[in-house]
Amino acid sequence: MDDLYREVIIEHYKNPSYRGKLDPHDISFADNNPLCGDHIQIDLRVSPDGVVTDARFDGHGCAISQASADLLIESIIGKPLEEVKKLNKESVLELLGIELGPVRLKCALLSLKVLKAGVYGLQEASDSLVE
Amino acid sequence: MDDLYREVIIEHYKNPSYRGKLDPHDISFADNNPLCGDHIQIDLRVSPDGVVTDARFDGHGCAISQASADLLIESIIGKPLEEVKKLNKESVLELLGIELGPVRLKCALLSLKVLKAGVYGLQEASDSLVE
Amino acid sequence: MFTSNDPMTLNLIEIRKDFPILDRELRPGVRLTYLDTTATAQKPLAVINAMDDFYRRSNANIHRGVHTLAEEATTLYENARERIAKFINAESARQVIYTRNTTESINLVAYTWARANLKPGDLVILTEMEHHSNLVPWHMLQAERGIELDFIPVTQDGLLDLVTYGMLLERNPKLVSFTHMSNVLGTINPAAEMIRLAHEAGAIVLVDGAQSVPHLKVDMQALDADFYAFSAHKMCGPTGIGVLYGKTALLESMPPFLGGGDMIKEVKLRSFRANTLPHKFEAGTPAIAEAVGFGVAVDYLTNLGMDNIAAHEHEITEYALERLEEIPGVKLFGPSADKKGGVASFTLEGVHPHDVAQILDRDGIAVRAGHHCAQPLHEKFGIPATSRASFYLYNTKEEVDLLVNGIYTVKKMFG
Amino acid sequence: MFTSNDPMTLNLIEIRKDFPILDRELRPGVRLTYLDTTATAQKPLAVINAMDDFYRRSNANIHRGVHTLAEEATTLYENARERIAKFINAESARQVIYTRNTTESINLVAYTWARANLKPGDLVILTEMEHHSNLVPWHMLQAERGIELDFIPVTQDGLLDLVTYGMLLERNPKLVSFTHMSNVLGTINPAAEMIRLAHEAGAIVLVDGAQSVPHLKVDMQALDADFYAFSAHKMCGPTGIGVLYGKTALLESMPPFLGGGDMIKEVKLRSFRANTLPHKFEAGTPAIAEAVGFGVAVDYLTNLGMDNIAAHEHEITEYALERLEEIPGVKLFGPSADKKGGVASFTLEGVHPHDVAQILDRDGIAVRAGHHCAQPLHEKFGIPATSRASFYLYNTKEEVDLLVNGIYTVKKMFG
Ligand SMILES: Cc1ncc(COP(=O)(O)O)c(C=O)c1O
Ligand SMILES: Cc1ncc(COP(=O)(O)O)c(C=O)c1O
Repeated sequence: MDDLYREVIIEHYKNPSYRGKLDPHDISFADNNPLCGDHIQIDLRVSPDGVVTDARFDGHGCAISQASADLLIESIIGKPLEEVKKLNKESVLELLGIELGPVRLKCALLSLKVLKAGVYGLQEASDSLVE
Repeated sequence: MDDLYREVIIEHYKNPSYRGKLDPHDISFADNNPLCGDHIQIDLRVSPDGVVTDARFDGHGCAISQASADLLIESIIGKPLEEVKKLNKESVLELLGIELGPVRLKCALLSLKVLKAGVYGLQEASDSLVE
Repeated sequence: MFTSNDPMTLNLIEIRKDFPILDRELRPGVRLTYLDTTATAQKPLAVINAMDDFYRRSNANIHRGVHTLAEEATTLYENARERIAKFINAESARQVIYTRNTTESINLVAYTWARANLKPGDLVILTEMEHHSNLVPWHMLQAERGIELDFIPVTQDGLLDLVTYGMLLERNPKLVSFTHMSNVLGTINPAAEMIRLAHEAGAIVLVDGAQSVPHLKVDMQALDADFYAFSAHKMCGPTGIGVLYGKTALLESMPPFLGGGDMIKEVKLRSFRANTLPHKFEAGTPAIAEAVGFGVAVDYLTNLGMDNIAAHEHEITEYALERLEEIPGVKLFGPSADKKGGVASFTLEGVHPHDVAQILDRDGIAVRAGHHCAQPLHEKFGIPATSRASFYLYNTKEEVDLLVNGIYTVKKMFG
Repeated sequence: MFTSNDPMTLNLIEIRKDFPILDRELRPGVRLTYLDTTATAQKPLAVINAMDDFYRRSNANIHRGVHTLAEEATTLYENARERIAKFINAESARQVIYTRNTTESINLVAYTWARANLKPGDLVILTEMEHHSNLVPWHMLQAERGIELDFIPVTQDGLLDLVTYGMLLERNPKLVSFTHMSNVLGTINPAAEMIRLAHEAGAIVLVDGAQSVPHLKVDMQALDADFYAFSAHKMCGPTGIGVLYGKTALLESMPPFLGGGDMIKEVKLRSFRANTLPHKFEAGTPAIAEAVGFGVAVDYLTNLGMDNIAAHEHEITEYALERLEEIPGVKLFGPSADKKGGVASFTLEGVHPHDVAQILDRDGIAVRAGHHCAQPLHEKFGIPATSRASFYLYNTKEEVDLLVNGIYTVKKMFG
């Protein structure tokens, strides 16, 4: 519990490195967490051979959701889409370095859900994340 | 509890004195207890000055409902209708000489409910008996 | 009360210790003999304590809270759902919708799926042995919507007339809704076969599992029912909670039932978007402590083993039918023990069932008397009421003997 | 925790002993500070024990049984109803219908009275401060039936705009439905006056009493509401049970809601006759143990005295608002303490409410964060979420101090 607000999370929340929009972009998707109104939009640029060349997130919400978005974006730049598709709950929790109860998990996973929705299409994304 | 099936109740159930119908009659009314299917019909003859001159009950059901009907009929013959109207839950329980829980109370009071419905009209009767 | 060389697989001595109420003296010297499980089952300590503990330690509202108690309560509530889903072998916990009881589960289908899918003249097939809970919702829909109802008859020995069922299926029914096990006759209906036939005829199938889930191993994937309804209180769980199981695609296609908190994804002043399963059908603060208790009840049954429970009940029932049949004036209803669960409904010549039950109660023997919420079935058999003794995992042959002796006492009093 | 020369009329030291959960250590050295009663209240031992005892001694199904346990259970269930009726000063216990919660109570009115009485174009007046439970049922009816909805606006200081209400009433509404007390702003609406005006305009009135019945003395005969809805779990009672109060003539005129056992007088194969009140609206096995617990909760509140409870909450709330207001960056929502119940919803500049709640939780302080099932109200104020601390009969000023200190910790972390 006590490391739920590790320095790194507050730091990424207060001073995100990847907040913003990409124009032009190849993929863009947005969604929100109806429980708390958190909102995340993710823009991706993807090279012809399927590698994420640049990415940004935008939105508002709690420290967990915004920090995990920043960390997630950081982790996918330079990665092939095929690898991005393999990201899961555990990947995000590893990035955050914390454990989360069921309610906050939704905050942490919102950016992944948006990312996957962009990459895959909405239905599969939410199927793959249903707890 | 143990006197719930006092001799007198079983006796009135097995050998009722007032089972039957009256033809002609001045008042007749029937109802049933939906919980157990008990059914009671009561016929009354009433003199011009409002005295019950004769009465009978008919129907089927448990010992409590049938015995209380027989006892009730016995008690009202010769009484003015005004007195019959005053009969209540306690009058019947006194006739039976026992205490009853809420479910069996309905059995015991079925004949009174029918009697009052005949004398008063249905609505008032059920109002006056609602526990 | 139970001898140790008893052949049954369940250890009744130990099991009975789990149920505090079975030790109760109703009156000085009069111990409870509970033969009314078909109305509601008794609760083991594990279930009682789980709810007690919930209120003492973890009570909070669920889903929307981030504090420790809210997280704990949410986890407990949802874990129970998972265990219930596993217990009935549903594919996913999302198919398990918490309701108040079997009755609400059936009404939920009637209000949502049926009102969205049934037109005037559409045929719904029921049976003559249904509980009022699986009759009245359809009466209401008939009055409102002009659907047509028809009924699979019950034979004199208490079985469904499957030949007539076959003929009814030719009339292109939209829904077949029947009880897996009769609460009066004890009849276990051939649900899997009936469902297969209904599906071949293009109908959706709702099964009333109020009496089957507590007593038999039921497997949603093997049965292939579209909807399945049951109540916690009849299977060692608390009052106030039941389940509607449904096939995912069907549940997803249905409009919501009650509107309010938790069943929404988003609410604007003038519109809303419904939540995903199962929350879409769970409006407002649910029966949280009850879900926790329900989960523990399912664990309790799982530990004993549903096959062991069914075998035990079969043995008791066989014995009970044998002994009751010997009593002059007793008439039993329903099929033989091999076709039924632990229910013995009977009449005693010359004595009203209420009197039978009341006099048995003097010896602490709890049986039910009445129409058992199956008036049309009683009408069919030409009787207003029956007495019903029913048996569960905690009942013993000695209790059957007490029942039989009690009936002899009744006969003597009315003799 | 509480000093003996404290001026409050409630004896908090004794009261807190009644609630076992308040003693809980969430983590070593971290005691619970429960400030989330608006979501659900904690339960006193008397309530927990009453249900425990019910399952250990008296558990049986009700109404239809003649054996001792069935009689006992029926008496307990119906006696609780009488005490609840008395608690809200209903004329008769027949007007108290057991439901699952406030949400089901409101839906019951929407499904029965409203569907029987509202035509396309008929106006229903709600308010901008409604809980989703008093919005979504009407959204559903709007979609199905084409009724019209309009809303009494909420002013910036969190009160209902009664001038606009007066104008809305001129449009001949059929129903006015509003919350007696807001679960976000704490606003206590002038219900009696609003009901009187609605009646003068010829409308029926439904009041959402989820937050008022736990905290204020409510009197059905004085208020004159046509329908009134509340939940046990918010007033020291168990989950899984609530109440719909209604005027007798209205309830009698309404079609039944759910069909099944107990709500019938008679069932034939193809038709039924509905039972009398209140059973007509209680289909299937109800929440029996929960009704027993609810009755004891009402006794508990009655013994403390609703006026004393309200006075205590007022004092705490006044203090809390004062202390919170001092914190730089805290913005409070809702009216001043004299116009509201024990609710303090706020935002903290630069920190999301979820983070506030989560960091407070590290010190054992349970507050809620989110839209509190009132999304439109939050939208009105231009915020997605608030943090909400709420107070009940067991909360102390020391707990308010802990909250305030906790918020300073949050500020430091995010500073
Ligand atoms: C004002 C108000 N109305 C309705 C409700 C819904 O109550 P329940 O969830 O018990 O149905 C609540 C509780 O959250 C509330 O605060
Ligand atoms: C076959 C059957 N269906 C439905 C029900 C109704 O169950 P509940 O009262 O829990 O809704 C019962 C229980 O009495 C039953 O035996």
